[in-house]
Amino acid sequence: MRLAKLVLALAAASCLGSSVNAADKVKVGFLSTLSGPGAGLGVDIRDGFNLAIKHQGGKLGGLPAEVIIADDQQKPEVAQQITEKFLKKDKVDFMTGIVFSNIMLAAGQPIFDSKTFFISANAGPSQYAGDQCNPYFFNVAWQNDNLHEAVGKYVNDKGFKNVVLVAPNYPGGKDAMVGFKRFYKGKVGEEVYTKLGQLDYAAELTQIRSLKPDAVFFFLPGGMGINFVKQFVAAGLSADTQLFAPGFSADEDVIKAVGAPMLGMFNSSHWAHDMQNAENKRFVADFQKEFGRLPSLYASQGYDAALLIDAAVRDVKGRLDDKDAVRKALEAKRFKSVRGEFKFNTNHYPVQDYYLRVIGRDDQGRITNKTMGTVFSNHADAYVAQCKMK
Amino acid sequence: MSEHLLEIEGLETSYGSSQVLFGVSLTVAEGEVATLLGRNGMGKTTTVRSICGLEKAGGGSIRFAGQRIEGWTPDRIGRAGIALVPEGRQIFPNLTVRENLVAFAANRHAAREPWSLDRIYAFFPSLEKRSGNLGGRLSGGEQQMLAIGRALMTNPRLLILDEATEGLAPLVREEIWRCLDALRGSGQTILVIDKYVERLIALANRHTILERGQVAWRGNSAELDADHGIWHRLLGV
Amino acid sequence: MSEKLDLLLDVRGVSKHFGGVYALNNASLSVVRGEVHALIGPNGAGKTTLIHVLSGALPCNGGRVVFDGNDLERRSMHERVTLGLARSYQITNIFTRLTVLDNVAMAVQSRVRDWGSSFSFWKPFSLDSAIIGEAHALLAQVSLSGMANRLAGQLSHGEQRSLEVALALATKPKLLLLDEPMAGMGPEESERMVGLIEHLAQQVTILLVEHDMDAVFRLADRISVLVGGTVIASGSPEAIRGDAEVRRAYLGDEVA
Amino acid sequence: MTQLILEQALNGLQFGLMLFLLAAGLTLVFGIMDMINLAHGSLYMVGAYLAAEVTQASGSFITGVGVAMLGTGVLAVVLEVVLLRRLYARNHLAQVLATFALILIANECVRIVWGAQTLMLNAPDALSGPVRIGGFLYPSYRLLIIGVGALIAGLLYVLVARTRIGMWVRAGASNREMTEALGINVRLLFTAVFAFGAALCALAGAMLGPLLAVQVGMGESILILAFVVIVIGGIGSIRGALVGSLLVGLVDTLGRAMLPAMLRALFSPEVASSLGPALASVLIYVLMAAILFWRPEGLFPARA
Amino acid sequence: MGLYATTTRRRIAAVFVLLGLVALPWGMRLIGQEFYVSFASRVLIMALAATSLNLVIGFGGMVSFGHAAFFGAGAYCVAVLAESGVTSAWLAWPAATGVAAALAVFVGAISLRTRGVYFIMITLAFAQMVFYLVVSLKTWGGDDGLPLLQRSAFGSLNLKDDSTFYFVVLAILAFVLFMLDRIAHSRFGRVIQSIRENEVRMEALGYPVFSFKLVCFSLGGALAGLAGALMANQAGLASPNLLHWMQSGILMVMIVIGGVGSVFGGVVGAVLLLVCEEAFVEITPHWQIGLGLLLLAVVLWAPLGIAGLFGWGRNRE
Repeated sequence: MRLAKLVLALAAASCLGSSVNAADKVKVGFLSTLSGPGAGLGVDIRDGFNLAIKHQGGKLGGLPAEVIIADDQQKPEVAQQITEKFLKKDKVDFMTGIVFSNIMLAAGQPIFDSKTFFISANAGPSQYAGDQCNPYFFNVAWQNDNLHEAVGKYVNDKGFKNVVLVAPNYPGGKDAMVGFKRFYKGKVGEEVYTKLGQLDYAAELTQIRSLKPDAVFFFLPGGMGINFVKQFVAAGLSADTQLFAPGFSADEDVIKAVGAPMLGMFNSSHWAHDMQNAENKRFVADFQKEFGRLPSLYASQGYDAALLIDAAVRDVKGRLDDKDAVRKALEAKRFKSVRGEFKFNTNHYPVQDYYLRVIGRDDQGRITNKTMGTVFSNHADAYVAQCKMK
Repeated sequence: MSEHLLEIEGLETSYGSSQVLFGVSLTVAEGEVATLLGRNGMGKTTTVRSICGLEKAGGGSIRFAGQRIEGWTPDRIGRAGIALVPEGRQIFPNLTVRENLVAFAANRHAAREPWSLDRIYAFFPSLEKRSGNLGGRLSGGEQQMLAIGRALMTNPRLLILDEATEGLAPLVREEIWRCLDALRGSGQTILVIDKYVERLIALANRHTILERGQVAWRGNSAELDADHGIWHRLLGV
Repeated sequence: MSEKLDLLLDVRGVSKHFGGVYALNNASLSVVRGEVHALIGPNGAGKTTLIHVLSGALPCNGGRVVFDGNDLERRSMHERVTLGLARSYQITNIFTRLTVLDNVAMAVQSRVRDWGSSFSFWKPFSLDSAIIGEAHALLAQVSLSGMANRLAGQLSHGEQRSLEVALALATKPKLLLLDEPMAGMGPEESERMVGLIEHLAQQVTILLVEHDMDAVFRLADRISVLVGGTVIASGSPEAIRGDAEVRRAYLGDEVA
Repeated sequence: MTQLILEQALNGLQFGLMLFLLAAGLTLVFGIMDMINLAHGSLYMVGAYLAAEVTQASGSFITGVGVAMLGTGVLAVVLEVVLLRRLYARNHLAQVLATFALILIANECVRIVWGAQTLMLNAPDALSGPVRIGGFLYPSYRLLIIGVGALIAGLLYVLVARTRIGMWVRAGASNREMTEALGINVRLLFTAVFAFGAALCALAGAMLGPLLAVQVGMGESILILAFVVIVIGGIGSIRGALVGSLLVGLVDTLGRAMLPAMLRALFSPEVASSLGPALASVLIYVLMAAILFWRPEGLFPARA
Repeated sequence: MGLYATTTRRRIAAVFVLLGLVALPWGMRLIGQEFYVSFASRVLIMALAATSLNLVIGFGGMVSFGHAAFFGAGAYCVAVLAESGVTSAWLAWPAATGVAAALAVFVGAISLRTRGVYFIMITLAFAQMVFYLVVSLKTWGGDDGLPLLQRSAFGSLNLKDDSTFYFVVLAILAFVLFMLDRIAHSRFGRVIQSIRENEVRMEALGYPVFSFKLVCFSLGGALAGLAGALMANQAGLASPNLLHWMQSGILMVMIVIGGVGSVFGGVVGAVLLLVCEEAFVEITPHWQIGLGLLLLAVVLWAPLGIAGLFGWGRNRE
């Protein structure tokens, strides 16, 4: 076995060569959830990311881009193993792609320890926004609580009095509840916690029916949310109860799967495919042309992540070894986002607007999200004060 | 070419690496009752298990109704017309008496007077009373009757009984003997294994004695009746 | 008649039924220290069931078993062996994939009271020369010395039966339950086994279940007859031979 | 409150009957051939994928279900004849591992054919809404599942308890050799039973597809539940499988619904909210361990 | 020989392999592939876990389908202790071993009442209970697992260094293998192997079979706990996936591929499986088909695993 390992290592070494001259290309380690119930999210981020590189002619900041893609299977320890390989074997310059916060937290420390920049296209754990904020972590999406906060504020403003909250029984789920309740001040009928990965909600729906709430807010990522909405409608609850969700439970991927039952559902987002800026129009049109579907907000974030790297590499003229320069360039954010303007806060999380969307039919008859209005303007997250980074 | 229904020639059978049968030859003619005798562990059960395909014959030939059947699967041999009443009865404990009987009922060889449930119940009246009981709840004697009835319901051309009366109370044993007498009267071909030599001499005509996996003696009832030395030497009685 | 004698095993009214069918029905039996006690009866009379009940492989549904002053109820199989009650099996039950020597050594080692604990994790067994020595001695006793390093599964039937006895013997029992030790043996092998049992009888009390009447009448000091789960007679070989009920129910015409 | 319990009981019944469809085939295979088939869950997955594919292509849910049952049955026959037959005589460890290998292979094949992403299967439009029963609304599709499950359970009961094939199956489970000696081709019978079990699996997959998600690995978690069911019920017993299914369905559903509220009455809200779901999710395993502790061969042991 | 036996030649070969493994970090540094040192640590830890299961299945004959529970228990124990400030390996690792052993005693005491399939299933049930309990406990990170912010400290030894950690793991594995070899030849080892061969006969010889099985089961659980403690350190995380039933399955696969009932079976299986995974995953994302086929082939044609092919383990018949 010793021999086998040596041979393997030598083979690997000869295949890859060594990457001493870092500046002749940009190496990005793209680690995301590409299989299982959460795969839809990772696939959209990947497609958005790749579309941006294509728009840049296969380059990032003028240098040839090499993107190594790997699947974390939504398992923290798999993510760690791949991260280790990216850092120590492939020696990537940037990493991106992680969808879920728990994966991010598992993989984060070694990335920062090796002084590699992580550009998050989705995961925005509160730890990295607050006391564990890090100079090597940038988030182009949001802080996890933000979308829940936006829904909470809207539900509160609209005067709903009795809301049932549904989330999986895991830290992300409990954080979502906290985010919602930060701006919703009315009565919470019940906080229902489901098993993570649960797909049958018969028992929960029965419970909700007996509570007779006027609104239900749920945070159930991926396939969980799809099933919840379908079963919610099938149980006849939609007649008396308004459904609310953060944008990720009501985006194009979910709409495609659920269809008509989602009509009339409210959700929050910081981006929508019908935003009218030029960059977004081009992005949405090309994405549809390339992949034959409407982009989701994950795709938009993947697209922005690539543009951020592109701008930073261009800024430092390829001198990727100068970590301070790269960081300053990233903080400067010299590109135009598809969501319009946003800027980085001191914790490298975005300060941006959040919108309310409703699901309806567009002029072509497709069921899709329509932007209703702005809930928050220039909204920052609740944790930035705990971040000691300057 | 032969009037024998069953014709075994040079049968050899082994369990793993230890050989049990060393060239056993045996014939049973249509309509006769034959016996297989010998002390414990001499190969009687192995012989009938080999006939039924439950043990793989390592050598020799088994002909049944003109066909070579060694190497056939047990179910094919069963359908060809051999029915076994095994040692220890082995009725299905989780089936009722009725189910034990009807589950395997068949008349593949167009018997003139096929066995039916009613006929079995008439033959073994005590079974009718237990019709709905699970097989596992029967007494030893009832189980043996059920096992015989189950075999008869397949309307076999050859009925094999391994230890026909073993472990039964004397009265029950007598009833089994009476049944076998009646079956012989109806022309059923039977190969029977048992320890009660005197009763077998009365029931059957031709006898084969096995000694350590080989045929040690064969002859008719009169010969066996006459030579008590054989009883003592080969049968341990 | 045997009240004043030194009872080693006292079986009092033991019953065992399997779903309504009685295998043992109020069976009583006593074995005196030092004797060879034979248990005979037709197949299916409950002999093996009784052995199972005595050795603890099956729980009984009623009655008591007292062995060497100990009530055996609720004693597990291995506790009974520790008390000095060992058995052989009717269907040979040895470790076919172990060597003959290992088979016996394993049995010798079971006597923790003599060797210290079997919960010894570190010391190689090959250094346990006392155990191995005794195993060799036992093999000599059952005439298997030459086979010590063969796999037990490769022995002939008769040799396996001898090994079976050696295993039971290795536990140094007070009472040895031998379940049909001669089953399936040829005359020569049977003869050898009878010799072995005669030899063992000088060291240990034996309860012998056997079909071979010649052997039974040769070996036994006393005989009990089990029919239909009940002991219908107990006594000297002569008394049993002359017992009318025994003749009717079991021996019948077979023993003329 | 009674209405709440009644509705939850219906949910439990629906879940239990679906489990029964899986457990029935598994317990028969287990009972007759003493074979642990971990790949049973893969057949369920294949059934669900076939149903989703055909339903989408043909637009008819019934066609989808039919083709799924047929296709999975055929696949099962191939699998049984080519591979599983060789494992009957092997020990349980070998069976566990060989069928574990089948799970890996099946998952990757499905991934190659249908991709890694979840496939969506919708209930027929006519059944996508609720119906009113008594005083409350209940999803009509779930009622259909209860109906189908009960129908199959009844059918299986008649098949096993009243027909000759059922007798052969029971006889084969208790004593294969004797069944063969009486002229029954147990090997063929078993292939048929296996295919039948697979078709039931596919039915469960197709019926649950619209409720759950059609995805790679969907078979594994439910497979474990099916095993729990048959172990509780007693391996090889159809009646045991039914009782076990309903027990697991009800305990799981009612546990999830009632336990958090009950705990809240006993403990502080924080303790209750973290303990409740934890306990609810292990309830059925506690049930199984308890049953095995007192009845090490399950509730209705098939073998005497 | 029906019982496990080691020959001198095999011992010499083991020493050579050990020397090679000791040299590995320098070799990797030479070719600039330090990544593989950390990979090798992971392989050796899995080898330790598989070896612990081999003690239970291969030597004790108890087909446990819940071994992941003990593996995970060790990992969580280290992580929970680290959370409360106990980072000394001298404390945390024995504690992990002890907690896993205690859990194994509890699970074993109940499960060993059952036989065959029921034993397989009840061990699985207990593992599932542990899995769901841990996943539901927010204080232990639930589904996210519990991160280990720093590796345990062995006095002044710096385990943060991948090579140092590797050597510690290697030393532990080598010691455990040596221990297992000793156990296999000890009185106890002979008893459990004979119980595997014929449980009823051992009981009839007067051995308290249940106690022996329980001790063997718990010993296996304890070693799995130690492996789990190392795994948490290697990965920097106690993940609930360590407790998942698929993990139990993978460990079984390893020992079957390597060789059930052979001292080196677990090691051979773990190395083969993980190295193949590492190699194949570069070639095709569908490498699990290959793994499945390999496993099928081993089960059908080489029931004693790789060790059996080379005649390392116990012999059949």
